[in-house]
Amino acid sequence: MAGPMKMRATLGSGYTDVRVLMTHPMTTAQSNQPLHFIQNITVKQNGKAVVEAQISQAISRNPVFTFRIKGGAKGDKIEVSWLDNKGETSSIEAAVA
Amino acid sequence: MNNLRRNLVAAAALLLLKPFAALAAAWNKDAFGAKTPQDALKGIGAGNPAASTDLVIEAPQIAENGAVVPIEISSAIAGTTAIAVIIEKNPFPLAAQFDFQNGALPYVKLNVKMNETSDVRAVAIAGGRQYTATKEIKVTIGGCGG
Amino acid sequence: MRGLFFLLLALPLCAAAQDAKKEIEKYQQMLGEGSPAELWELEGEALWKKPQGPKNVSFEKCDLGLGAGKVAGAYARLPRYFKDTDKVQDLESRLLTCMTDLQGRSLKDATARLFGNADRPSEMEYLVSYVVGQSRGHKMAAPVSHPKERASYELGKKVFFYRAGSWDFSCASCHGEADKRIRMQDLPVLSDPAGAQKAYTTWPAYRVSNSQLKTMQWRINDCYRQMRFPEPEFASEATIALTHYLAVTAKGAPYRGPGTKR
Amino acid sequence: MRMLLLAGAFAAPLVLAEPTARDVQDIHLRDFHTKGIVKKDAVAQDAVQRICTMTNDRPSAEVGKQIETDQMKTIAFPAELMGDWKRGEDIAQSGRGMTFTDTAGTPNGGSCYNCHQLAAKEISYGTLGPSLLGFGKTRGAGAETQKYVYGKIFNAKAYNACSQMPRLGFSGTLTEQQIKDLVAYLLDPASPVNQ
Repeated sequence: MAGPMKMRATLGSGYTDVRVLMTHPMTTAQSNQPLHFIQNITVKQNGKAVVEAQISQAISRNPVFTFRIKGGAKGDKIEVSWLDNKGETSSIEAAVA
Repeated sequence: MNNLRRNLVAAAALLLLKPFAALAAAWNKDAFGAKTPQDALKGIGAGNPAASTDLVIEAPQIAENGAVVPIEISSAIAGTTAIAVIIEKNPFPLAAQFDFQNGALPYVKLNVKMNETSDVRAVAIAGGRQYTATKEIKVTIGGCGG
Repeated sequence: MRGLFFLLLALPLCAAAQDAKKEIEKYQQMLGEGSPAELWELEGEALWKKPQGPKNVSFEKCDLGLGAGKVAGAYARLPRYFKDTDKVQDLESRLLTCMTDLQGRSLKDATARLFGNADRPSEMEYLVSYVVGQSRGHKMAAPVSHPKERASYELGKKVFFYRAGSWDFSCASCHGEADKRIRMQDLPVLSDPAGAQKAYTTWPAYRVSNSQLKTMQWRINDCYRQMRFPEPEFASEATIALTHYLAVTAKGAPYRGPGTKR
Repeated sequence: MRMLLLAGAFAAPLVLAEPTARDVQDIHLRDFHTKGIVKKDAVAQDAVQRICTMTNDRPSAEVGKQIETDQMKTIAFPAELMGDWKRGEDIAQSGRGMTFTDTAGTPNGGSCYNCHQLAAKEISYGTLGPSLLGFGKTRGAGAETQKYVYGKIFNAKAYNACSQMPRLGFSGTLTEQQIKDLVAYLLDPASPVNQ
């Protein structure tokens, strides 16, 4: 079952650290369940795409990613969204703390 | 220009023009469907990458559970615009590819599934050239603890 | 001379074992850093605040020992004696009380689905995740001052060392001796404060083997399963006493959960 | 039946040690229930389990001896003790069986690697029991050693009254043939344990 996301965007030394958690089954072709996995992830900073990811069934269930963006400031708007092979999507938005 | 880059550029272009769902088109079906690491490399346009020590895979050498193997990849190669992760012995070796732009650092931390003990290969694209590094991760049989 | 020969032979083996231990620790550390456990806390918080049952009230008035609705630090002081039920209760048992007494639900409804799965976690698992997360950083301080608390602790100790089942195991069979492991898994000595602190403060935990957050009651249930015992009753006196014994033995250590496990 | 085996030893001074042992058992009998193939009765202690619990696994020399003598009587040694080490390896690796989620029909494992190091190539081994790496290489595969290994696996309490090792034959976990295969896994010079 695809469900809620959670994100924390914090300032590191010289970069913004974006940690994002996704609820998703990420089933594989080996399991007996229908194939269901996230294929695309987009990370945006203040509306501009910074990371574009394509992922496979080899990403663990309930995916967790950390990305880094150079510089950044408190209050920057970070948005992460995903799209899976069934066309389901989800997104989350947070300000850099 | 290689396929990985081309696909990612296409993805970025689509994003500007169409709703998010259109991104489905930007999923590299051939590369993700490849059944050997060689075909996966070819699929992302990195048929013969050069070994680089500036591409670093940070991961435990032993994983207690292949269902979740944490990996951190960072590239110190100037101008790195993409990183791909290939798990050589997985049935479909290509696990992910990340395109970095507009100030994103060539860094990612993720959890991958590993079918068995295998080399994990990172591929970086910088200035149209391909670089690679590998690390072996042993997947052990677990007991009942934890 | 012969001693030296053996030493030389033994060295690479020892080094390999040391390296393996170090790498497994690294695996566990990285696993914790990339843990989805927070997702369960988030969902649990929403459930905590959701009005439910015939009385249509949320858990926000649930008394976990520090007063109605006080969640911060409550888990670090459980199990404990509760006057209204005249019993020592652990978190799960107390949540059941809130479901029945506060929300007016039947016990049958409250206990219908205690252990969930990755596709559909249980209400109990979500609630537990939220509540324990609210004790992060709080020092473990399960009380043993009330006579019933003392009795519970003493019973728990007996339960810990009780050998039975087709394989003659007790908890101490695996958790009684220092520096032992099952397969690659290190086994904490749970009758020892250092071991209990390390283990107890990282449960409940997200288990990657199950892709799911697991409660302490589940941990105990699954230990007994692997000990080849019959199944313990959820939130029974024996399991609460055992939890109480472990919690008291772990006292003083800051709570670090929900943890992340293999 | 199991309870009767030690009736003699049970009447010894031990009964004084813990007056609440019966209460603790009663609480277990109340708080555990039958599930799947594991019956509730399994949570009641037999005499060995009770004596070991009451004495913190350190019975007096006399009582320990009595337990070992009684337990030795449970072992019927087959004429031929060496089975197939290849099958033995699978049994040593497998930790399946006897839990309340197992089904009756599937073959049980010995869970050997959970507690022992055996073959050098298997790095995922437990340390609750002693390392058995090269066991046959150092001890040989003579008749006495074969008998010891068979007996120890069948009923470890016949050799050490309060051993933490399960009585794998006595409890019905492993069959006679499976134990023979494990004897071969430990002793056969061709087994990876001895490579």
